[in-house]
Amino acid sequence: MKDKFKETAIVIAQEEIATGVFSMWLKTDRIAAEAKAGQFISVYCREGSRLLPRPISICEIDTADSALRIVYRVVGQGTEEFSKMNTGSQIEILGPLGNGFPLKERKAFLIGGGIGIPPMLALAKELDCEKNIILGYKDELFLQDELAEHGNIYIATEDGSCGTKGNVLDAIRENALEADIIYACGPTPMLRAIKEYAAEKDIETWLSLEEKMACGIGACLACVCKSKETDSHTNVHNKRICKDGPVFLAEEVEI
Amino acid sequence: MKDKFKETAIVIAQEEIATGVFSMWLKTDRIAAEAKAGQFISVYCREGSRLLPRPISICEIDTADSALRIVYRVVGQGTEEFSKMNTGSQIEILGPLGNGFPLKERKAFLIGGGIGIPPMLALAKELDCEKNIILGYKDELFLQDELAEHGNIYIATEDGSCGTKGNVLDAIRENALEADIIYACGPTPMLRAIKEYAAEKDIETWLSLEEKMACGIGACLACVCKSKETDSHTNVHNKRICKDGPVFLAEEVEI
Amino acid sequence: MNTRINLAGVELKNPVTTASGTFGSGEEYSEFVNLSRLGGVVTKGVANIPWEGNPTPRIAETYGGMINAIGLQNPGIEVFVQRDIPFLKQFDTKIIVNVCGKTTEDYCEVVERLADQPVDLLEINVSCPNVKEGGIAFGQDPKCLEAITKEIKKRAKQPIIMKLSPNVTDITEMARAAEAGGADVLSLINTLTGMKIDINKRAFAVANKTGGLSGPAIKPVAVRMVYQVANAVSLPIIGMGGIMNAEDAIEFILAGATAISVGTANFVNPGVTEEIVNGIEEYMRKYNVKDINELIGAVR
Amino acid sequence: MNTRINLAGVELKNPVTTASGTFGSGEEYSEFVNLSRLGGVVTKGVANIPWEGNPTPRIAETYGGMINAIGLQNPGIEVFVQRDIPFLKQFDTKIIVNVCGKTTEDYCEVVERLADQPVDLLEINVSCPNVKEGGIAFGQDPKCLEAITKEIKKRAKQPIIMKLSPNVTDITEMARAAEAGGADVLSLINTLTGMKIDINKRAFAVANKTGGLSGPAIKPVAVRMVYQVANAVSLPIIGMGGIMNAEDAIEFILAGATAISVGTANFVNPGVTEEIVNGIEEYMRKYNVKDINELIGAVR
Ligand SMILES: Cc1cc2nc3c(=O)[nH]c(=O)nc-3n(C[C@H](O)[C@H](O)[C@H](O)COP(=O)(O)OP(=O)(O)OC[C@H]3O[C@@H](n4cnc5c(N)ncnc54)[C@H](O)[C@@H]3O)c2cc1C
Ligand SMILES: Cc1cc2nc3c(=O)[nH]c(=O)nc-3n(C[C@H](O)[C@H](O)[C@H](O)COP(=O)(O)OP(=O)(O)OC[C@H]3O[C@@H](n4cnc5c(N)ncnc54)[C@H](O)[C@@H]3O)c2cc1C
Ligand SMILES: Cc1cc2nc3c(=O)[nH]c(=O)nc-3n(C[C@H](O)[C@H](O)[C@H](O)COP(=O)(O)O)c2cc1C
Ligand SMILES: Cc1cc2nc3c(=O)[nH]c(=O)nc-3n(C[C@H](O)[C@H](O)[C@H](O)COP(=O)(O)O)c2cc1C
Ligand code: FES
Ligand code: FES
Repeated sequence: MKDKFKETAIVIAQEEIATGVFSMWLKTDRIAAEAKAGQFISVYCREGSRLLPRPISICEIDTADSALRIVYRVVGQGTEEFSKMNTGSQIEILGPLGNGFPLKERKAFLIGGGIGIPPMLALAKELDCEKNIILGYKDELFLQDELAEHGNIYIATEDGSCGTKGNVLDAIRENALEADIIYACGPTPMLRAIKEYAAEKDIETWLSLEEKMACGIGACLACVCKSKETDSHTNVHNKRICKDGPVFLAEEVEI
Repeated sequence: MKDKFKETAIVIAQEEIATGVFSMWLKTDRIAAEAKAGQFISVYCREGSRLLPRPISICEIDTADSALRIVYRVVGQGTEEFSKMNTGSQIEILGPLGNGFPLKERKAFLIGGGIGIPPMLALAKELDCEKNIILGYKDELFLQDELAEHGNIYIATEDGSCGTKGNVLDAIRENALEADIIYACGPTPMLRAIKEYAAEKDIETWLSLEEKMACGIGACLACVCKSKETDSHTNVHNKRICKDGPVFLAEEVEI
Repeated sequence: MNTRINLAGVELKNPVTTASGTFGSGEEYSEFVNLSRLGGVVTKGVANIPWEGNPTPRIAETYGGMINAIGLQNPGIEVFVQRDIPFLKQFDTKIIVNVCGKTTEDYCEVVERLADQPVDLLEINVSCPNVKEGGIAFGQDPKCLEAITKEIKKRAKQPIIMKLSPNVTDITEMARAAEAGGADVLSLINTLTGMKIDINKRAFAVANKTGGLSGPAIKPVAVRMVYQVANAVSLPIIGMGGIMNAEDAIEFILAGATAISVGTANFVNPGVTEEIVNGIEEYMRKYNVKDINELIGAVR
Repeated sequence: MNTRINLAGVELKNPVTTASGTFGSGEEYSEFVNLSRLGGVVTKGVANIPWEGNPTPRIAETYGGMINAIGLQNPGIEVFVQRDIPFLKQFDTKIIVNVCGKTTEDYCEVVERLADQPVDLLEINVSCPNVKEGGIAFGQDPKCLEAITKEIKKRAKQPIIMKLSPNVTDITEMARAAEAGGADVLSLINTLTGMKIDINKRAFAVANKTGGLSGPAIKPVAVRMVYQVANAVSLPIIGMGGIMNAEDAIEFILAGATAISVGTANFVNPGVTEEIVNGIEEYMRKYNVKDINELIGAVR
């Protein structure tokens, strides 16, 4: 039942799609074939002083060419290192990791905030239903054109430079959007607000969470979040984001 | 009185000249202009888990082009890293370090053993006198043709595959060579034997020594060798190889 | 070529084990490693009752290492006995259960519950820096350590390994205390207490403020302590702390370890434990070492 | 923007000093650093008489760090007073003399010899792991530490900094002992005792077998100890251990250090100390910190 692999991927292409935001296509051996929207990969640094792999969501899956796309923001030295890689560079990755989004073909909101937007592209491509895609940015946009090919796009920017001035919920309200199911990924305050909004409206909601990770496969218990019920694996109120998530039903988890 | 520099050199070219022995030309900003035969540079690793610079002798100096040549053997991870560098790679170096050989234009032996051979090329080029160049190898030869342009070459190999079977002293005896001054660099047992030979024959002899180094500039006292007299700097019987050496008059040091 | 080693009468097919807390109970890593190739699997610490562990963030990366403050989250001994032991029994490897607790009674309860279980060795963690009560308190005072070792030894049906904390002035004093208390094996080192501060957020990088430093950064301290303990007591030692590859494993063995555990390295390469088994065999072939036992403590 | 800090009445223009033993008496590094830009230069340990130090190899590289067992080679206080102090007096920086010895009398002799010298602070190294007598013995026993601190304090004309060893169970106990003995300032950490074995030669990598581990590998331990000590005593602290850049320096200051020392990093980049001075100023500008003293111990 082996469904995760550690492999040496090859960088097919890399491009800076917004200031400090990079899009990288990776040629994989086996990972792409197993990958689903909402899953992530662990990306290892070459520099030996940085031991832990960086979890990065899968942004696009090209099974035909056995390729994966990731889109990431440079925030520290690990992502800085990745951003310097060129076509042909080798990069160690582990994946696919986590559970991914459940594909329920109902009228959906796909909500991405900032660097939580990339997994929404894979999801938008896999999900065959009416999709309102709400994207929240600080200022500079990215991936919005590609996402527009798969649904109706609504944009919120903090500075109001594009779309609704404010956050993704402001955009939803401004456009009087409705949904039967919500998929969301982004900063915790955004997820918290969406959880509240969904509870009010009683909408089934799936949130993709983040936490610092070590193993990435459920062994070390670094990356837990609080769960409402006792978790069957841990036998306490903790779920492992890397293994049981990163995608959780909103009411299952405390955020 | 600044005569040492830390700079980012550029690899001009690199070539494997014998199994695991690499020749690298480096474009420097200011180091080449200051360098002398017998001095060395400290070469830093890019990989951050390896903090200490690797001391490598200067093999050739091209002041016109502000370039330096080093020839080194891959023995561990640092030299392995250097061997992977290509034309255009950037490499941090510190130098020129140490005292260098005194240039005394008398009938000379230039004796190099193994990876102690490279500094003899710089010396052979700078030294304008009758030179017998005696080279000791395990088996595979390198730099012998280039050295032959600057003096009479005698070769000793451990396995007898070329020249005298045995060591450099065997080659000297076999060819009945004589000298008024000796310059030598190579493994400690070789240097010890040369020191003894020179003492017997009362020949002025300069030996280039090795020790593990940290600072490379005389501050940390990692790289000392025992000196016959109390050293004026340390006030004990220790000389700093990186600063007072690496070249010492044979009778000054205990090896 | 013999790679078998002996820990208090228990024969491991090779000296390679997993470090507690980094390998769960083996299930997750069994996708990357054939557990039957390992000398033993040391499980995550288990207590008498389930523990929630610490708030997140629980880990932070440091230069050549990491800090963790998991806080010994565990499902409690009952779930462990019913789920994890049967899982591990499928493999041809030794089962080493790491035991934690807040009081001597907690430890004893776990040890007693495991008495009739198919467990080969018990590793007693008296050195966890990340829980307030118990844990490291036992591991930093020789009298406490001797006392708890005695209590556990009385009740244990399997040989006991006392796992020592490196956060002490004199590790040999602790080793002798454990020996005096009746320990069968010693394992060392647990993590060094460390801290990281995020200068941009001006906040502690792990929620618990301090955590345990592990990884190659600490290897020189670990090798030194293994060497000191090997020369101070006559118990076999499981050495650990920053082992990333077979060379590191051999370094510990030469310093005096009979077996070794691999922890943080699993996060860097999930298949590393099996690679270490292979690498040790290669080293033995290269230097024509017929029996790995010749290497134990060979540098003095 | 104020970067001046105060150590027992001595004002340093900024918190950046050099760690003893890594910077000689500054002469060699003066080719790479303008010493007048530094808060202070802490010299290599000096004893009452010349010491030959340990046999070679004296150092070995480790993962993210290094081991050294120089053995406190030094020219003795007479040569030091005649050569090194006049050299340092040329610069507009504080002179901090690190003092070592085998007996309390040795230390006192050096301290008395320095009484009329233009020296700003004395750093007393009671924590060197690389010499058999004295050194670390004083640094691992609170009673000895308090006693030697008292003796030195009686004789010292300059404020004294006691340099603590991290090789202890409880660093706060040592800090309190030094405080009780009359220390004016504490500096920490000295090196962690470590060992490296060359598996191919099957020999110790440093001739002394053990040596002191320094470099970024140990930073989390150092930050933790600085934090603990800052919260246990009221003396100013000079923090050190693995500082490679301005960010690391600020981490120590946020943890509670008033000044910092840079050691191993000098070997990686001979100009690093001056770069750290600049980097601290940049951080202060970026976050609009008007006075560096606001940052000291700001994370709790
Ligand atoms: C499931 C998951 C999916 C993610 N997907 C993406 C993505 O598609 N695009 C993207 O840009 N970022 C994503 N992130 C965040 C990304 O992992 C971090 O930005 C990255 O690890 C930072 O590494 P660094 O070395 O540049 O930063 P540093 O701050 O230097 O990293 C230091 C350590 O902290 C960890 N870390 C830092 N920030 C985070 C974070 N936000 N989450 C988890 N670990 C962190 C690093 O992995 C590393 O171990 C995701 C995180 C998770 C958990
Ligand atoms: C003055 C001087 C000149 C030298 N010139 C040359 C040269 O021209 N060509 C050449 O091939 N080699 C030369 N060496 C040896 C060279 O420094 C080592 O081979 C090199 O440092 C090994 O690095 P590594 O990372 O590959 O090996 P590792 O063994 O992994 O290195 C680990 C540590 O040990 C140090 N080290 C290992 N071997 C030596 C050694 N023999 N001398 C000093 N430090 C060592 C390294 O610098 C490093 O800090 C010279 C040494 C000295 C002291
Ligand atoms: C994430 C993590 C969790 C750990 N949990 C435990 C534990 O539950 N019990 C224990 O005795 N040691 C625990 N340890 C310590 C390790 O078993 C080991 O002693 C230490 O990490 C040093 O080895 P390493 O450097 O190879 O990781 C843990 C270490 C890590 C990194
Ligand atoms: C080569 C070397 C020599 C040292 N010599 C001394 C010394 O003479 N006196 C002393 O108190 N500390 C000495 N130390 C310890 C350092 O001053 C410092 O406490 C330690 O290295 C931690 O800082 P770092 O990680 O920045 O190097 C020495 C350290 C090194 C690496
Ligand atoms: S990162 Fe190890 S359990 Fe999630
Ligand atoms: S390497 Fe520091 S004195 Fe020579």
